[in-house]
Amino acid sequence: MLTFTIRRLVLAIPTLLFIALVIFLLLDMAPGDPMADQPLTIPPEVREEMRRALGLDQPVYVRFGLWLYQFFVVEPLVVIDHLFGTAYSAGQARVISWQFKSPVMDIIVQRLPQTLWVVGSAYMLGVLIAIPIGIVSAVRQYSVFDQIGTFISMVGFSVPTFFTGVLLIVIFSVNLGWFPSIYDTQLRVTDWSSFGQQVRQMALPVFVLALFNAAQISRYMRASMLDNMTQDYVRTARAKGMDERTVVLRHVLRNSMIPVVTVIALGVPSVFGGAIITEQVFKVNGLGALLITAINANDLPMVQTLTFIFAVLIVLFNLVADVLYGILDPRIRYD
Amino acid sequence: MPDGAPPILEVRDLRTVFRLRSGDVHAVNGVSFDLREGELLGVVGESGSGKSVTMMSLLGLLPSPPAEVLGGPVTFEGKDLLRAGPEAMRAVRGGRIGFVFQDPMTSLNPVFTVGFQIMEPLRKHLGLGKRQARARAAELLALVGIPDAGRRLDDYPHQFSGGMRQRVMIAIALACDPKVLIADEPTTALDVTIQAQIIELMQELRQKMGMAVIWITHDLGVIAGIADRVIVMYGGQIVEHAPVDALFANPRHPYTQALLTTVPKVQGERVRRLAVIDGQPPILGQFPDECTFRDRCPYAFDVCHRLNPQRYPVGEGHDAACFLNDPGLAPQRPVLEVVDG
Amino acid sequence: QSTTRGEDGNLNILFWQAVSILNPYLSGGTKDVEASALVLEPLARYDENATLIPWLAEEIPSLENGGVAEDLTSITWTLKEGIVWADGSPVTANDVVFTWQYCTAEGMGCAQEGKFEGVTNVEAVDDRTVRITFGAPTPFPWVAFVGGQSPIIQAAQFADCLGAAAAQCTEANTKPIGTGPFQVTEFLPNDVISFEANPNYRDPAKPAFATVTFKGGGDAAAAARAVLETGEFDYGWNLLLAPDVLASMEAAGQGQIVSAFGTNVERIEVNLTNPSPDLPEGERSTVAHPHPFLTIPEVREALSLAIDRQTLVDVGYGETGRPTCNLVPAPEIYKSDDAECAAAYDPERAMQLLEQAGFTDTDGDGVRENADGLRLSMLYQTSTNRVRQDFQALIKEWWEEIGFEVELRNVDAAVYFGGDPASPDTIEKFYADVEMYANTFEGTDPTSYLAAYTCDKIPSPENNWQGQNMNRVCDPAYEEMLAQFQGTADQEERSRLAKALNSYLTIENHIIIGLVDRGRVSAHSNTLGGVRLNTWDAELWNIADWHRLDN
Amino acid sequence: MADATRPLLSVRDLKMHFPITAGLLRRRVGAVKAVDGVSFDILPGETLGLVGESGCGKSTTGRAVLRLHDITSGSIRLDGTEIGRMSQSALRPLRPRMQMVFQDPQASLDPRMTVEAIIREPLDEHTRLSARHKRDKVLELMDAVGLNRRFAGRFPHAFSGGQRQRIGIARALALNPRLVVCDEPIAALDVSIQAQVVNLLEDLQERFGLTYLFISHDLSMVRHIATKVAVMYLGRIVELQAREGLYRDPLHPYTRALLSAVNEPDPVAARSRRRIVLRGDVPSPANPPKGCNFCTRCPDVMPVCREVDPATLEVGPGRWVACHLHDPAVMRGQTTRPFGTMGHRGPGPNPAPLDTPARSAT
Amino acid sequence: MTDAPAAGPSSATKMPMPGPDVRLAAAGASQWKDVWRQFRTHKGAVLGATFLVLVTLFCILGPWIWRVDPGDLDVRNKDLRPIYHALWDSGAKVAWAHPLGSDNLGRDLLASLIAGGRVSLAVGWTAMLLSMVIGTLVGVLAGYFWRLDGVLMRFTDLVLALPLLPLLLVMMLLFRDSLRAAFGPEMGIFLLIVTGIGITSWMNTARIVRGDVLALKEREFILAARSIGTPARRMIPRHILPNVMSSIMVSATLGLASAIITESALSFLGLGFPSDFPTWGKLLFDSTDRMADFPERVIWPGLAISLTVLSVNYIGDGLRDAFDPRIRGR
Ligand SMILES: Nc1ncnc2c1ncn2[C@@H]1O[C@H](COP(=O)(O)OP(=O)(O)OP(=O)(O)O)[C@@H](O)[C@H]1O
Ligand SMILES: Nc1ncnc2c1ncn2[C@@H]1O[C@H](COP(=O)(O)OP(=O)(O)OP(=O)(O)O)[C@@H](O)[C@H]1O
Ligand SMILES: [Mg+2]
Ligand SMILES: [Mg+2]
Repeated sequence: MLTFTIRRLVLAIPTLLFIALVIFLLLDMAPGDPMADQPLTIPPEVREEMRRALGLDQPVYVRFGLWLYQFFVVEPLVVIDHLFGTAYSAGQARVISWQFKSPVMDIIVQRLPQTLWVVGSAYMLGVLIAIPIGIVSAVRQYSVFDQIGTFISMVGFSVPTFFTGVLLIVIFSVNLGWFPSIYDTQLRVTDWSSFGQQVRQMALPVFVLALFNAAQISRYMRASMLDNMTQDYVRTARAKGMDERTVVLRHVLRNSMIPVVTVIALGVPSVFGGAIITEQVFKVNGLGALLITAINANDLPMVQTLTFIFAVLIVLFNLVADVLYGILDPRIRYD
Repeated sequence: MPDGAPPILEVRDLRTVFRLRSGDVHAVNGVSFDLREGELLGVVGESGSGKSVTMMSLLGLLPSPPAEVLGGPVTFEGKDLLRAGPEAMRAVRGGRIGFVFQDPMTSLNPVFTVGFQIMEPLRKHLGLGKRQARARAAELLALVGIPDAGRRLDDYPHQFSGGMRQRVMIAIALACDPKVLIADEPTTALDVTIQAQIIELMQELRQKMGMAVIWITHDLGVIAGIADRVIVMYGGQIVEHAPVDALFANPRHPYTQALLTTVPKVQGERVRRLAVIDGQPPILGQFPDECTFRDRCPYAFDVCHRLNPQRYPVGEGHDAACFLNDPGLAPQRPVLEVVDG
Repeated sequence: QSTTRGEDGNLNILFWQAVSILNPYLSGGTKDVEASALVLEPLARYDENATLIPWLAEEIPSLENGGVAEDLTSITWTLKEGIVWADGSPVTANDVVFTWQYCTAEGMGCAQEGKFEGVTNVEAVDDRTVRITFGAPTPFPWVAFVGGQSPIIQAAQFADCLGAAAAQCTEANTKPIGTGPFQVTEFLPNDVISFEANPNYRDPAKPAFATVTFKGGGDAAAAARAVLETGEFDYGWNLLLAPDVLASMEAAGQGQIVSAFGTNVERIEVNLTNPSPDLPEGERSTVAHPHPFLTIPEVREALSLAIDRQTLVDVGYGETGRPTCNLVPAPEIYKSDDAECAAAYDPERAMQLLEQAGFTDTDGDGVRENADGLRLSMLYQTSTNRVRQDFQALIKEWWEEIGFEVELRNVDAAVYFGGDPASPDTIEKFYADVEMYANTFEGTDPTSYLAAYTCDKIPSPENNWQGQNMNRVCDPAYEEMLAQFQGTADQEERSRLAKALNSYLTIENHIIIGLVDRGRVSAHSNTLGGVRLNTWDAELWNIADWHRLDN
Repeated sequence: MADATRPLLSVRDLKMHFPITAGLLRRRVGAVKAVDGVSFDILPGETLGLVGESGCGKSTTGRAVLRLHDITSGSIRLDGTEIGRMSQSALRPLRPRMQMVFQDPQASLDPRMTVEAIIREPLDEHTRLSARHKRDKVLELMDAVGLNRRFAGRFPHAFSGGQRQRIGIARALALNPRLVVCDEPIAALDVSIQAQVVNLLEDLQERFGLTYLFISHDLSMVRHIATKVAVMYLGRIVELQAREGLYRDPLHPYTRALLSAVNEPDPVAARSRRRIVLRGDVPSPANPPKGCNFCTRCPDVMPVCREVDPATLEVGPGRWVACHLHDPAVMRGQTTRPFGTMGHRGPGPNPAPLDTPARSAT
Repeated sequence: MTDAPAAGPSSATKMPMPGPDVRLAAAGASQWKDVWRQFRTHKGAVLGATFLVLVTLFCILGPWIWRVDPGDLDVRNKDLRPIYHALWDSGAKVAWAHPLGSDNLGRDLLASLIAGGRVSLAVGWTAMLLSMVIGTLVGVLAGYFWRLDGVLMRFTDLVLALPLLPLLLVMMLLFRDSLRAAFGPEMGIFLLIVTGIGITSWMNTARIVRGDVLALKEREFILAARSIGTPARRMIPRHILPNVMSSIMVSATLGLASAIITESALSFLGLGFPSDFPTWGKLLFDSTDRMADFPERVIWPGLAISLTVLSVNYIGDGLRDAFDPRIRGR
């Protein structure tokens, strides 16, 4: 298992470098210019000057090389410096965002908490809702519960979040005034009341996203349960005199979770990708909002870094899914 | 031979229907038999004849829906199993009656250790603690002949060979000292040499523990070696029932006879050409009102197409469901030749 | 009115375009300039009536008080007495000089370089006096260090940030030390900025608020909702929403809408050159190929006449917009009389004009063509924005009624206004027949605005598509008039010439078809007092005076 | 038909090892020796039965002979042509001469193709007949295997197991092959159906002069159909004899164990019979024991068995066995009598011309 | 050859065999008929299919029945409420000319729904087909040729990591003018969007198909075809593709749904179709601001999207059951 993991990690390096290159070229080709949000009154010469200041006059390969160096050498050094108080990175230029004129990594680190809080807990909540729903729908296949569950999850899947989000705001923030419509990223949870506030402000976005996630995962769960319910070992468990609870919740569930857990793992990178639309609707300003504003502002270093981190996570969680499969399923042994 | 022993399991007129969207399937149609203490009852019949469904109906192991078990009673230790509550039924399953299934590869849960799977019924039925259960599980594994049993408790099923997995299945079935063991084709999936090991093991265990066994198979050879009495099933019905010697020496149902001739032998004269039973076994959309074997039967005559034969007694503990054995109809029909087994 | 600093607690401001930096020299973006107004201040500002008022300076220099040299080549400012930075150190003339050096340093890419155009030197005469020297006589010298775009920064803080190093000074760029009523405590780019009252602010009674939370993100509708409907925020900026939507939100009773008119005009620009994709790349939309029919004045006039500007206002802006034909809608002294043009919605006349120009619908497909078979078919582009798309739909309908064929295109704003020479979709490339956007000029002086319509400012492959003469106007008569305008200091004459220049482009020739004079719209909660919406400078210019009502 | 004494198929020292890779660089760390040095001949018109336990390499041998695997080493001569090293494309024209019938009649038929399309596929690949001709040929083949012509348009799932196996046989016969490898063609069928299929195979052999390599683990069925029988154990052929000899006088201890384990449907005989029950399981072909492959389970194991790999010797005309017990050279050096439990069953005359000294000592 | 046809007429009459093993069922029953028969027993699927057919017909035939141009601005009749609104609010501004009401520019909602449905469904179908084609191609090649497996699966990772928005922008930049010249403005942008959605949504299908092909390769009938000498170029269309069809169909139904949703998300992000080119997603998005005052403007397009996705999902369920021999007949 260990060698398998290491092997996959080693193989991932060239893949990721290639991905980085492709993303870079793609972004470079993309139309638009970091000057877009500057007022039209700025004279052309000034614009040209500003472009030069961003290094846009350099050829592509120089810029890509620089980015690679900064991302893989300078940024890790900064982390080391930060942890151990050393000064290896002193004087080295970091990856600087064009719109913020400050290091991309610092901003990403700043944004990470709210994304993890909102999108992450929505994902977890989605999973927590989805699994019991999937189990019950499978155990009572074609029952009323199953049909209603299917219906709700499909509606959750099919209604765009820009609509559900606004709908919830209109109902719960405007009319009922129960929850805030704007997320306060500066809220620090220090005591029960601030915790309550945090829960309240997370309630709406988390609900919108959780509905969406739960819809998908519960379908997987149901299918997986149905697959396993007809297996021979279930009959064995019954023949041993186990009660239905034990049969379903121990024997079937354990096996059904194997593919579902990998599906869940494969979905984790999307948590870090943030939820572009939901974040925008509730002004959570997490990584999704960061990415979309960076794209709109043509902030190439930011977009490049974010997408590349996303790619790393995708490759990584592909691996995690495989490893989890190996751990959960004793039959699979890599190497 | 436990000939006169009292029956511990009595099955009367058992019927099982699968109610499917595409229509009903009558898998078991009025099966009656009994099992005496300590005996080994062999059940033979070709695929789809209802052997497994019969046994699983007894213990309520069929998925319902679609399965519906009718008829009865099924008396075990004085209780009617078909009418017992779910709790009582669970106490019987695995506790008083053990079950071994055909396919050792899929019948064990792949994600739990073998030890855990053996300990489960021990803790449930005997209320053993973790330590005791583990000790007993190791004993059981050793009993079924797995070397180094204590250590192998922590292995997963896939780390065992097919034969060993079947031994584990047997260990699970025997865990709570059941009165009855139902073995549903326990050796069919195994190689001949391993099959021999399992058969030997079962005989040994039966002697040691003295339980009654129902052994389902489609291999007449296996039956010949181990059974005391034999039931032959066809189309969800018992077509012949006899002590083992009588069955092989004097089969009284055309199906049994044919079955005995289709199998080539490793000893004796090599037949130039194998005898065949033409056609296919039936799948019944309704309760059969006529003989289910009539389309493949070389002796079929008009009555066979009208009526479903009852089981005619033809000898001591020997009966066969064929009109050829009805003395009343005898004059009208061709003489039933007794084929030499 | 409050009398004690900080007694009104916290102020919540919502900018749906989030602030990314607090240094106007590194970003000309309105949102960034607005936010820095809380911290950084210029020498002088315009008030809501477009009057220049001294801010950090003692008084406005003028010819009369001798602050402006007779030959119009220099201007001398004097700082107010005793002004200190938020860290307590005094503001000196050196800071002003440094600000100039900072913006004009090599490799800096200063966004406000235009403010210092023509400035040859800035020098400290003494601790409180600075003199700005121009290379040529400058009739309107109140540009540098005037208004929110060119505030004074602290030399000490930015000393190491000159030139290429500017972008690396994260701390200075996000937490500048200023003279304004507030100072930054926390800066999360594109998300939230926290301010607290500047303890060293020159007016001890101000600001009334102890802290400000400056939140960004979302869209205009959400911002309006948060101020007008849920009351979570005190101030929402730039609420570009359909009037009926705004009105129904305001009905919730939590807040009120404020609006004011400035120089922002939503207009249609007519391409005088041929954008046809059949032309080879490099020749599309260049003066080498005049437009087949938009060069005909009747056609352009017909386009203008077919537009019902009042309906546009009703649909898109309501109270916050008014019909206009002008390019320069304000201030009053420079504004041509466009009342007739703006009210003229006359499709009949438009059709007549087209007939006159020889365009009739001969083949009955609803589209006019002339004798040469030239069809009046146009591509009409604008940026992606809901109101603009509504306008497109309406105008398309009107134009099609008089016999044009119109294809619509909307381009992502980042691309449309991006100016990327590689992209075919920028306003400069103008690969369409007509395009719509809004533009404004800063301050009150339209000189450089009107100066854009000269031959040398035509974007073309030669100048890498830079330049603001989108229409490709190239008329010696116009340029002559412009030169006159630029050389005159006499107010009467300037006014006359500015109107003539404006009319030439709009009312007379319909090269620029003005649509709506767009007011700025913001909203504040009913409990917030002191808001005076200013379109001539930063909206938050007088935030030191804002206070809580009825607490 | 060619010379009846020249083998149609001649296999020499066939090896088929599946590599096991491991480690960071996927280096090859070992091999599953599925087939490890197998030699046999099949004469035209003959049926060679190949028996052995699950996993001993029967199927792999069958597939390797048809070059469905790229073999590790050895020689395969079909009708005098060496095909062991041929490329797949060069092999294509030879494919019509050798065909295969598979174990699982369900799995070996494409569920999405009609019977006609299935039987026609070989014709499509190798002939240029017109559509009409092909259809005629398909219907003829269906007649030959006893399928009703009306069923040509049906899909496999609409047939019973026996009928499906007939479809598979018809497909194999479509190109008039000389050699047919039958890989457990009856294992998945019900007893009552098995006989039908075996009879059919026999009839077809007679009619078309086919040569069979008949793979099975059912010793009684092999006895019925095969003329020669090879017994495999862990990738090796341990014994190869004509049918009569093998069943009357099995030479290898493993063969004897196999035969004794067959359940005869005769309760009287069963009670008196003494089974040789082998202990333990078949070792993994990835890690075969040192010496004789069977030494871990052999009831007659000798010390030499754990050291030396026995050679395959012809102990009588057409009687080949790989066992030290039958190797005079080994037995001469043997001091203790090796035949522990085995004893010489029955007085049956040993047809081997040279009896081993060990045997004569009994 | 003695094996009489099992489904001889005599046995068929007396033993109707409707069991799970339909092997003996009516003569000539093809597999597709069988799937169809099975599909019919799934109530949800039939309902879904009916709805989908109706919606499709509504969108295709709608413009001939409801002859109002969705682009027509009728500013005097703007902000009309739907007719049914008059039932409880007699003061409501309604008109029979606009049965579902009109928007703030006076465009007819019913006509917009029809036109939007045409685009949304067309986007859904085409993007789904494209993504199925790519996904199947990659999946089959990766599964069948192990040499390609590594490369193609890494390629899949690459595409997974690609951000859709910049990709669409690049595509617009590179191809818009040539497409516009070749297909006209609306078709051109349609093709671009469809391609954009298609090429960023095939990865799941590819993974599933690859898994199926890997399993399929182990099946004996593939071996049988190889023993006949069938080369790969015929093996794939003849044996592999038909057998992965059921997985493809199931992921196709999901693909259709998510393509419709992606298109609506693009509207939200300001990419997508020109403004005078309604789609359900855009109608929904454009009306969110006014949803409190004019709920019908969000309810109708929202319902259209949801019900379409829901019905497509039920069809997928039905197809999966129908293709799965284990569930057949249950
Ligand atoms: N879950 C089920 N649903 C529907 N029909 C079933 C089910 N289980 C069994 N049957 C049907 O019941 C009949 C009897 O099946 P059963 O499994 O008892 O046969 P068997 O004699 O055990 O055969 P085998 O030797 O193959 O195990 C068959 O026709 C089968 O198709
Ligand atoms: N493609 C392969 N890769 C690796 N190992 C293989 C492969 N095919 C077969 N083997 C291994 O080779 C050995 C022989 O397999 P084979 O299928 O030939 O046995 P068999 O005698 O036909 O068994 P059965 O009776 O179960 O069909 C087994 O251990 C098997 O696991
Ligand atoms: Mg069974
Ligand atoms: Mg095999």
